[in-house]
Formats: sequence, C-alpha cells, structure tokens
Amino acid sequence: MSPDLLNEFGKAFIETSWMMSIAVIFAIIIGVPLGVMLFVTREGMFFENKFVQQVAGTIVNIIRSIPFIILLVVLIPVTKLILGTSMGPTAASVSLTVAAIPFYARLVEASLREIDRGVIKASESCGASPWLIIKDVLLPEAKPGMIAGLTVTIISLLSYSAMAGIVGGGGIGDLAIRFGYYRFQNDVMIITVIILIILVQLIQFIGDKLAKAASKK
Amino acid sequence: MSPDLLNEFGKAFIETSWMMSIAVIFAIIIGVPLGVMLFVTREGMFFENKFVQQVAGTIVNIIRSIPFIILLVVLIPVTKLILGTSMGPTAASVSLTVAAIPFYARLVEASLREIDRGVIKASESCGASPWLIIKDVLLPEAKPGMIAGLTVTIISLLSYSAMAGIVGGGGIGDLAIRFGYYRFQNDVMIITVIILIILVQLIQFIGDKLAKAASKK
Amino acid sequence: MIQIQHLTKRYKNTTAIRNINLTINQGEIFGIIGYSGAGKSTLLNCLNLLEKPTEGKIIVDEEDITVLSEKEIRKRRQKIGTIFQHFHLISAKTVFDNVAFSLKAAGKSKEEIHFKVPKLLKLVGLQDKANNYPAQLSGGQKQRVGIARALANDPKVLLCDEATSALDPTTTDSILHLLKEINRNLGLTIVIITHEMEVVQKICDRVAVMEAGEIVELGAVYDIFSAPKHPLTKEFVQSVQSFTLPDRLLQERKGTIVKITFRGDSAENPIISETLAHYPIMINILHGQISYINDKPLGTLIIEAIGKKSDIDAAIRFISERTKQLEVLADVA
Amino acid sequence: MIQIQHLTKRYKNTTAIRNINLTINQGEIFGIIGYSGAGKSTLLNCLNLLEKPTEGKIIVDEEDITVLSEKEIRKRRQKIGTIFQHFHLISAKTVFDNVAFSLKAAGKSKEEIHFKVPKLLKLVGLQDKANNYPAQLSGGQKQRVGIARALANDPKVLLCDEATSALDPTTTDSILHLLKEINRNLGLTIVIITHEMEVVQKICDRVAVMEAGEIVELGAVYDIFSAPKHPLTKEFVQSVQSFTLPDRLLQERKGTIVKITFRGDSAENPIISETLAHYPIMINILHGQISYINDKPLGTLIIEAIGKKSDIDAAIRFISERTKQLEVLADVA
Amino acid sequence: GCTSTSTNDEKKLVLGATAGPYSDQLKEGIVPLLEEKGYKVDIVEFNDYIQPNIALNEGEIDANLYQNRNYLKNFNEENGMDLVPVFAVPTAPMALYSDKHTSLNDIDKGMTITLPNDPTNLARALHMAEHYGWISIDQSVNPLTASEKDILENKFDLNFKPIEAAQTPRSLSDADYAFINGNFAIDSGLQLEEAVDLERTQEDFLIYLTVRKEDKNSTFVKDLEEAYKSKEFLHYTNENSKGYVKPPYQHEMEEGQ
Ligand SMILES: Nc1ncnc2c1ncn2[C@@H]1O[C@H](COP(=O)(O)OP(=O)(O)OP(=O)(O)O)[C@@H](O)[C@H]1O
Ligand SMILES: Nc1ncnc2c1ncn2[C@@H]1O[C@H](COP(=O)(O)OP(=O)(O)OP(=O)(O)O)[C@@H](O)[C@H]1O
Ligand SMILES: [Mg+2]
Ligand SMILES: [Mg+2]
Repeated sequence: MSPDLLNEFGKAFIETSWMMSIAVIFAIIIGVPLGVMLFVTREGMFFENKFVQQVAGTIVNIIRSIPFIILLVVLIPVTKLILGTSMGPTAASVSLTVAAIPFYARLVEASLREIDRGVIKASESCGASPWLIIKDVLLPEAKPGMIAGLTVTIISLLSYSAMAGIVGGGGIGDLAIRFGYYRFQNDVMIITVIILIILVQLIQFIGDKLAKAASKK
Repeated sequence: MSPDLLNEFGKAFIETSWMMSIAVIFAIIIGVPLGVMLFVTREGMFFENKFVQQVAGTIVNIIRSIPFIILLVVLIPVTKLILGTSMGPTAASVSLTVAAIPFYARLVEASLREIDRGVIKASESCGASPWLIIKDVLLPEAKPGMIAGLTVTIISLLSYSAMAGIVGGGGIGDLAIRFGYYRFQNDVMIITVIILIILVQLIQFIGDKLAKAASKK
Repeated sequence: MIQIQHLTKRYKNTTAIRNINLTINQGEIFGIIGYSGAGKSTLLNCLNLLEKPTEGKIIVDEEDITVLSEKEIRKRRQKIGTIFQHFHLISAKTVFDNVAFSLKAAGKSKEEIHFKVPKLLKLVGLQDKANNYPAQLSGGQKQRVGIARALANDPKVLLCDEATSALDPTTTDSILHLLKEINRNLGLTIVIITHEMEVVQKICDRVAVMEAGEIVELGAVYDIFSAPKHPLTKEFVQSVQSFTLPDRLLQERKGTIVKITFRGDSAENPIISETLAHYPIMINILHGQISYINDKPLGTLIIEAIGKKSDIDAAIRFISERTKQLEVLADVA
Repeated sequence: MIQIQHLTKRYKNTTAIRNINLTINQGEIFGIIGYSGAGKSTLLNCLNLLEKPTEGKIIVDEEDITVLSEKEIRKRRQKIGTIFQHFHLISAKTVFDNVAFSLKAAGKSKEEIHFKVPKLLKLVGLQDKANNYPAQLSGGQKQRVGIARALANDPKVLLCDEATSALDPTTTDSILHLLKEINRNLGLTIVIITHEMEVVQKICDRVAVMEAGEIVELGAVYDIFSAPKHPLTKEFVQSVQSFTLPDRLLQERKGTIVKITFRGDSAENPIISETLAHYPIMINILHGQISYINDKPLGTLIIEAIGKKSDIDAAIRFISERTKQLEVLADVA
Repeated sequence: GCTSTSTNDEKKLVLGATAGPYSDQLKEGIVPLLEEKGYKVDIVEFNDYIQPNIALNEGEIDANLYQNRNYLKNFNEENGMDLVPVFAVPTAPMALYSDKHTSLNDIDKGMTITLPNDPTNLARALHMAEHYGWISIDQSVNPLTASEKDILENKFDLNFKPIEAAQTPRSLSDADYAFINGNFAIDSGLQLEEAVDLERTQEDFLIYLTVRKEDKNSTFVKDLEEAYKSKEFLHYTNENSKGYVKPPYQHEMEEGQ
C-alpha cells in the first residue's frame, strides 16, 4: 500500500470516527431520554400520556421513514443553521445524528419494555419519584438491553455513514464507494471492507462484553 | 398530480411491497433460526459451542459491516446466479434479504437473551429436547421482543430499499430519490415522504399491537 | 385508621375482590388468611394503590386515597412499607442499593443512607451479602432484602404479602419478633397476609378470613382460633390443631376417648387433677396442644378415660361443666 | 438409590455446598431443612444437574450422572419431576400448555396430553384456570401449576423446593396428602426442601439439616424431633414446639412447674393419672403438645404440680422414671 | 436474456438510463417515435454509473444512455467488456455557478469550490478549473478519472469539495463557486444563461447511446438512431433542452434548414 493510500485511509478513518462519535454521543444524550419518554408515557405507566406518546412516537416514526439520502438533503438548512456549513464530515454527522436518535430511542424503548412490571410497581410502592425510578430502576434494569441496542445502532450508523460522501463527508465507506467502486480500485475496496469488518467485529465484541458485564441476572 | 405520476406511485408502491415482502419473509425464515442459533450456542446454553457461535457471529458481523450500497454491488453475481438477472426489484430484494437476515438475527438473539434463565432451566429439567425448548419456550417467550425487532427491521429495510435504484430496483424510496433528489421535484419528494411516513406509522402501529397481544406478562 | 369501603376489583375474567368493607385500626397487627387465589394479594395491592380498585373507597386518615393526585400518593407511600410475595427486587442493583433505593425515594441524604442501610441489613441478617446481586441470593435472602427495604423508611403502615413464606422457622421467628417489637414501640400498623397459621397465632391481633374475594369471617385472633364459625376458618384452624389419632390407638383403646377444648381461664385450672380426685378413673392424655394466643391459653386435649362406665360418664359431666367444649370421640370398647 | 458423594458447589464468592455425602433411598420421602441460604436449593439443583457440581459425584442406579451425555441427562430428567422455589413458569403459555409442555417433553401424544392435563389440573384444583396465563395467577396458583407440571410424567423422583411455601394450610395439606399417596402407591422417591417443620413432621421419613453448605444432622424424622442433637436442629424443632409460658403464669404459679417429654410408648401410658393416683397432689396442664410422627406419639407437657413439697418431689421422681425427659422449670414459689 | 432480438415481431426494447435528463429525453422525445414503429419500450432508471453498463453487458437491457465515450472506453478496459458507443445525443454541459460572484475573476485565495464526486464529472470540472488557470493536473493520470488528489498546483489554495453531483446545486449557498452538471442546474431551477461559465463540451464528453457490440448493426439501433436524428426530436430538443450541447447531426440538420 502506498504511503499516499495509507494517508487516505488514515484520513477516512478519522472522518468516520469523528462522524460516528458525534452521532453516537447525541444518540445517547437524546435517544435515551426520548426512549424513556416513549416508555413512561405508555398506557399503565406512571407518566401515562396518550398525547405525548403519540406525538413523540409519530416524530420518531417520521424521521425513521425518510430514506437517509433524503434526510441528508432535507437537513441541509438545519445543518447550515447549526454549523454554518452543510458540507464535510461534521455536516454529515448532523444527518447521522438525526437518523440515529429515533433509531436508538426505539431500541431503548424496547429494552425498557422487557423490564418486569412487578419491579417497577415495587419501586413505585416506595413512593419514589418518577425521576428516581427512571434513574435507579428503569435505566439500570434495561442497561444490558440498551447496550446491545447501542451496538446495533452504531453498526447501522457505520453503514449509513458510507453515504456521507453525498455531502462531502468522506469516511471509510465513502472511500470504498468512490475509489473502490467507481474507480475500480479493488485494493481500496477490499481494504476498506476489511477495515469495516474489523471495526464491526470490535464494536460487537465490546458491546457484548459490556452488555454481559451489565447483566446481573 | 398527473395520472402519469399517479401511475409511477402505484408502480413504486408495488415494487416496494414486493421487495420488502421477499426480504421480510426471508429475514423471518432464516433470521429467526440464525438468531436462535446465536443464542443457544452461547456460553451456558444447551448447545454451547464456541466455534459455531464465533463463526456464525462473525459471518453475521461481516455482512452487517458492509455498507448496503456495497452489498448491492457485491451481490450482483449471486443475484444473477439465483435469478438469472441482476436488475429490477426482485434483484434488489436479494441484497435487501442478505442485509435483513443478520440484522434481524441479532435482534432475535437480543430478545432471546431477555428470557429469564430460570424458565429455560425449568424446561430443561423436564428433560425436554432442545428442539422442544426452542419451539415451546424460547420462541413464545421472546415473541413480543421478536415482533418489536421485526418492526425495527422492516422500517430499516424500507430505508435501505430506497437505495434499490442502484440496480434499477425502483420503489417508493427510489422515487423520492430520483424525482425528489435528482430532479429537484419537491412535490414528488414530499408525497413520497408522506407515503413513507404513513407506511412506517402503519408498520409501527401494527407491530406495537401485535407485540402487545403476544405479551402475556 | 384504614377504612375500606365497598372495595371491588375486577380483572377481565375474574372478580378478585368483591365489595369488601373493613376497618384496620391504628397500631394493630391485622392478619389476612384464605385459600390461594382468594384475593389477598389483590386487596393488599389496593391498599398502596398499586392496583386501582374498580369500585369503592379506601379512607386513610379521613381522606379517600383512591382519588389522590400522583404526587400525594407518592408522599403517602413513603410511609407505607410493602413486602411483596414475589420480592420484586431491582436485579441490576446490589442488596445494599436495593435497600438504599427506598431511602433515596424518601429523599434521605447519602450519609443517612450509609448509616442506615447496614443497620437494616444487620436486622435481617444479610450484612455479608450487601454487595451481592439478587440473582446471587437464595429465596429467603431475597425475601429478607424485601423486608429490609420495606422497613427502611420507618413506615407507619407495613403491608406484608407472605413476608416469611420463604424463611426457615428461626429466621421467621426473629422477623416476627422484630415486627412485633416495632409495632409495640412505634405503633406501626401491620397488615399481614400469610398462610402460616402460626404467624397469625404469634403476632396478629385480628384476622380476616377471605374466600373468593370476600371476607367471610373477621375477629380477634383468639376468638377465631377458639371458636371458628365459618367452615373455611374451621378448616384453617384445624390445620394447625389437627388432632387425628392414629387408627391403631383408636382400635387398641381401653376406655372412652374424649376431646376437651379449654378456653381462657379454664385452661389454667387443674381440671384433670380435680376430675381424678373426684372419680376413680384413669386418664391418659393421647393427643393435645395448648398454645397461648395473646397470653391467653387455648387448649385441646384428647384423653382416654379408663374405668367403670358410670364413673366415666360422671367424670365427663364434671369436665364438661368446667370447660368450653367437650366431645366424645369413641365410647368404651 | 441416589448417592451423593463429596459434592461441592462453589460460586464466585460463596461455597454454597461443601463436601456433602448423602444417600437417599428408593421410595423414601427425604426432607432437607436449614436456614435461608444454607445451600438447600443448590443441592437440589445439583440433583437434576441444572447446576453443574464443582466437585463430587451423584450416583443414581449405580451410574454417576454428573458425567452423562446431554441426551442421557434428558432421558433421566423425564423421570425426575422438579418443583421450583420460584415456579419458573413459561409466561407466554397458558396453565394448560405449561403442564402440557412436560408431557410433550416426554414425547406423549396429543390425545394423551388432552386426557392427562385436565386430570392433573384437577388434582391441584386449577381446572378453571386452564386458560389463564401465569401473570393472571396468584402466587399459590402458580405454585400449583408447578406441582402439576412436576407430576405430569409420573416421575420416579420428585424434587420439591418449597413446594407448598405459597399455599394456604388446606391446600398444603391436600398437596402433602397427594404426595404421600403417590409415594405409597407408586414408590415415588421425594426430596423435599421446606422450612415448614409441619411438612417435615407430616410426610418425611428422614430429614437432613443443613447449615452453611454442610449437613450437620441427619436422621429419621422422629429421632430428629424427639432428640435433636445439633443446636440448629434444636432451634428448628423448638420453633414448632415452642413452650414459652406467659410471664403472668410463672409469676402466679402456686406449685412447681415441670416440663415432661414423652417419647414413643410412654406417651400412651396414663402417667399423669398414675402419678395422681400415687401422690396426693394436684396437676394442672399449662402448656403442651402431643403430635404423632409416623404414627408414633411425641409429646411435651408443662405441668404445675401443687401440693406438699415432699409429695411433689416424689411425684417428679416417679414421672421421670417413666418418661424420656423431665425438666423442672420453676420450683414452688 | 435479451428481450428484443429473440422475437423480432414483438419488438420489445429495454433501455437503461440514469435518473434525469437522458431518461426524460428517451421517455418524452424518443419513445413516442419508437412506439410509432411498433416498439414496446421499457425504461429502467439507475442511480449509479456502473450498473447500467453491467446490465447492458449482461443483456438485461438493450442499450443505455448515460455516458461519454471516454468513460466507456475506460470502463471497457477496466472490466474487459466490449460495449460500443453508437451516436451522441444532446448533452447538458457542465456549468460553473456562484451565488456570491459574477465572474471568474473574483477568484481569490482559499475559496471553496464544490464539484461532483463521480469520476467523470469530477474530471470534467477539474479540467475546466485547469482551463481557467486555477490549478494544474498531473498529466500522467488518466484525464478521465482525474480526482482532486491529482491536483499538482493549486494557485489559489482553493478548497475543492467533491460532493454528490445532485448535491452541487444545493451547495451554492455554502461555496464560492460550484461546478454543476447542466441537467441538475436546470432541474434545480437555475438557468444555463445565469452560469458564470459554461463548459465548451468536447465531443468526448457528449453522452452516447451505448449498445453491445453484436447489436451495433441491428434494426433496433437503426430505429433508435433514426428517432434521434428526426425532426421531431430536434424540435423536442429545442423546446425542452435549452442550452444543451447538440450532437453534430443536429447541428447539420439545423444548418440544412
Ligand atoms: N449464582 C450465585 N452466585 C453467588 N452466590 C450464590 C448464587 N446462587 C446462590 N448463591 C449463594 O449460595 C448460598 C446457597 O443458596 P441456596 O439458594 O442454595 O440457599 P437455600 O438453602 O435454598 O436458601 P433459601 O431457604 O433461602 O431458599 C446462598 O448464600 C446464596 O447467596
Ligand atoms: N392480572 C390478572 N388477570 C386476571 N386474573 C387475575 C390477575 N391477577 C390475579 N388474578 C386472579 O385474581 C384472584 C386473586 O388473586 P390474588 O393474587 O389476590 O390471590 P391471593 O389470595 O393472593 O392468592 P395466593 O395466596 O395464592 O397468593 C386469583 O383467582 C387470580 O387468578
Ligand atoms: Mg398472593
Ligand atoms: Mg432455596
């Protein structure tokens, strides 16, 4: 591999990491509360609220409905507003983030739904505030599931990030597409795919370990 | 909307339904057993098998590593072999299927992991064959989670299917991209996105209902 | 203190509780017994509003708590401890943190939590399991965590759903002793569901007997045990006072077999002695039990009276005048 | 029939079972008692290999089952019924299907299943809950499903982990009766963990007492109850034979208070009568209990002997010669 | 299998094109003419620059319309295929647009330039930039696939940002200049006349109808050619493809008129 190519890969790797980190961080910061909100406003839960449930659920579904490439386009004004530019990896990460949040929120909600109702009821019986129940019961109990969900989210995002090239975001996937695919540089293609595979294996491995460590059952 | 465009939408809808149906059916037929396999070969489970677990896990991860757009391309020879053609919605559904299977398999595995170990142990204590345990304990117990996972899978597939245009697959998402993105026809874009939103809402709604009906907790 | 009025709870295909009226007094230990599935747990869960009653009111301190706001309910719950039949521990938290959760719920400070949790764990004998997770505990240990958790906030009312069902007798005794002590010293009101009649005997003041969602008998424990009225109550009482004689004994008997029930003071009088002093018969104690409920003796003896028929008859008359109840099980062979 | 040799089970930070040696005979009802956390459930789970022992062998029918293949283990398990402490029902299946599962596991036909399940449900009194899901059952109902499930395949060995802990006394009695019947008629071997000493009394032949992972006492139930050796055993036996007299009685006593323990035949002789016939004293029965374990009586009486000091002393001597044990609790005031 | 050649009487045609002007051209300008001749035409739209050739080579489609000769030549070499260009069609030129500047002379240090990221269009744009004297490109690389990495000298330290071709009109607000494919410019509502500069499209960059070698002389190709070279299509071009670079035969026809 030429030093030039090595350089390219280095750059692409950094771009991917950068985009992913931003998206993942926001997916956690916003997706978790959103998932919790979707859960605690469900029927029979302590913040039961059909309206919020419906509205939040619909917004989440709307975002998930839009093909990523369209999302990229639709979000250009927003990206521009936030970052002052709608190009480059940071700009791409805005769309990735927007795609990641509802995706992860749904997985968080699904994990929360697996919690034994009795445990929640028992916590309520202590007179604990909803906030404390969320913090000390729901989140810890759902942690293994939420970690597994995050693994799924990150891996899906990695696949999405290949489309970041549309707005000049770069990254490993884009390298594979632009050079490997469009320019028939099979070596680039193979190397990028291998890098991606290693990355995914690593993410899955770490995710599994963390989920197992978090599970006290 | 011109009758021509209406026609386009009708066609796209049928194409999407067709692609999705194939992919979803195979995701269930193959993804469920694969997910079960990933689970029952885990440490401490009755088919504990590090080798199978690792190999299956790695294959699943490899497929999930590859950006969908690359997968579409890589699978062309396979598609050609299976279908005799590498174009059109049916051809696109091959790649969709290949992407859907490992995706769903992981979600199935995650649902299975949420089952109370004690219940599995108790079933083992009856001397039930692994096959019976899978059929009568694991699958029923994980059913709500598996339905929720299928909802997530279908919605993600819908988003992936937008990329089917690369191999001339068509479909609603492709319509959005072709007209909305490449031809700057915002009206088409908005209509397709609305159709997608309605579809996703519907899928989510049905998925939620089914999951709730399946949950006996 | 707690007034339950016309309480009904229906599930889709079952009515778990039917129009229950009940008053539980401040500071008493109130037992609830009944067949499995009678609606005991459901009644208890209505008391802390974990189940919304379908109909009826629950009046605590002159307020109907079924219509309170969420926030007020929370406030009240901090003063109600509940021990659940199925424990319901937070599986992702250690024993320590499970108990600490209760204290946090009541807004206690970190220092207070670190001071109090070890004390509570010691109380239930789990000091060395503080860092275990629930999955690493035995059934009884889980139950004890549940007890510690329920007691954490010095509740005014303690609801116990089979609080000792998974515990060995020694631990059960020590827990009951503990509850009784708190009840005496702090005036804690305790509602206790149990199927262990000994538990009722040992600590309850009053007891309600439930069947198919209704209360079929209600009274002071001593009365229920000494004079059960409803067939179900009789059955339950008998289960702890079962006096079935082995067949062999009945066949080989030489005299008349009589079952005598003592109540209250009569148990303290030397009836057997007096009888023997008055009549020239022999008395053999075949079976029996005397227990003290609320310091009042309640006893049953099955005796064999051997001697002349006329003497025996006279003796039986003599005894029956002096005791609550007398029953001739088998006449002289 | 089941030989446990040097069995040890270690968890990360606890040794749940320490070098246990035990033989359980064909057709006996074997009880295991002990404090919560003593390792009882762990021992039981080793017997059906749900927990892999860390060390030691379990020999059943001259074969070490710890080294069997998965398939053979399955085959054997079909003849071992297990009732779990925490029920472990399949939450997604109805009561009917939960029981049917066991039969399916043994490869029974559809017809057989449809014939047998209703019978089993009737046996445990759940015929009208056949279509309920576990979440719609009360604790005791769940436990009964577990019992029906364990009995489904006419097992040769039944392992019961607190099989009646969630049941009311009447249901407990009927279940115990059922078990005893099956044990008699079909030669079923039953290993029963319980903390209810009455259960041990009522149906066990032998009993092992566990403490901290070890068996500290082992013997026939009658011996354990009548002459417990280990302090723990004494504690447990006392818990069902607690003879603490109310303080008031002790203070107001007029004579000497004596505790007499009868064993075996001595319980059937009219000792009190004979004593009264020989000595001019009055005897008042203050407390006591006589129960029949395997048809042999075991009794304890606390009596107050009122009379002249010399007569009382002579009477006590007379009694102590004729009974197992006599203890003077309080001398004449 | 090939659908057209097998049964001559049915005369079915499957044509591939990328979404946009060339498929519209076919659909609106050519298909009606072919249908008059008794063809039944299916148009498959692709979203990518590789698959149409693969599909053609595999016989999934009968002809495609989306590439220039150079690209095809390169593609044939890379993939060992034998596809042949038949004739050129009206082609949208590459255009340089700007929201902020009106002339090429406004170029200044560190400006941001967006340009399409697919190989052909990227190369086209870079060559225009070279022509403006903004940069110089490594002569040793294939001029058809030159990328931003082959820039040798960047006189103004310009910041070249390759993005998806259809994205270029959308990037105008972000960039100082944007190279935009004419078709996307038009579709996005820009007028070719408003461009800062238009590509003087060389013959090599005109879009060609491409077929398999063995079909080169078949009837359907002749019929297609006839349709393209018809008056009706010229009329269509003038009406609907203003500013497009016309192929030589259309110029001839106009001159002949
Ligand atoms: N998975 C585990 N990890 C660590 N320790 C465990 C685990 N399971 C059980 N233990 C410990 O092993 C000991 C024995 O547990 P076991 O469940 O056998 O007790 P038990 O005698 O059945 O008690 P109980 O009467 O309360 O059910 C306990 O101290 C418990 O904390
Ligand atoms: N969620 C539910 N849906 C339907 N029926 C229910 C539900 N929960 C409880 N029941 C039914 O209500 C009745 C009362 O149940 P409950 O749990 O109060 O009984 P219990 O007296 O506590 O019995 P146990 O002593 O066995 O715990 C039972 O017949 C039970 O099957
Ligand atoms: Mg209950
Ligand atoms: Mg246990």
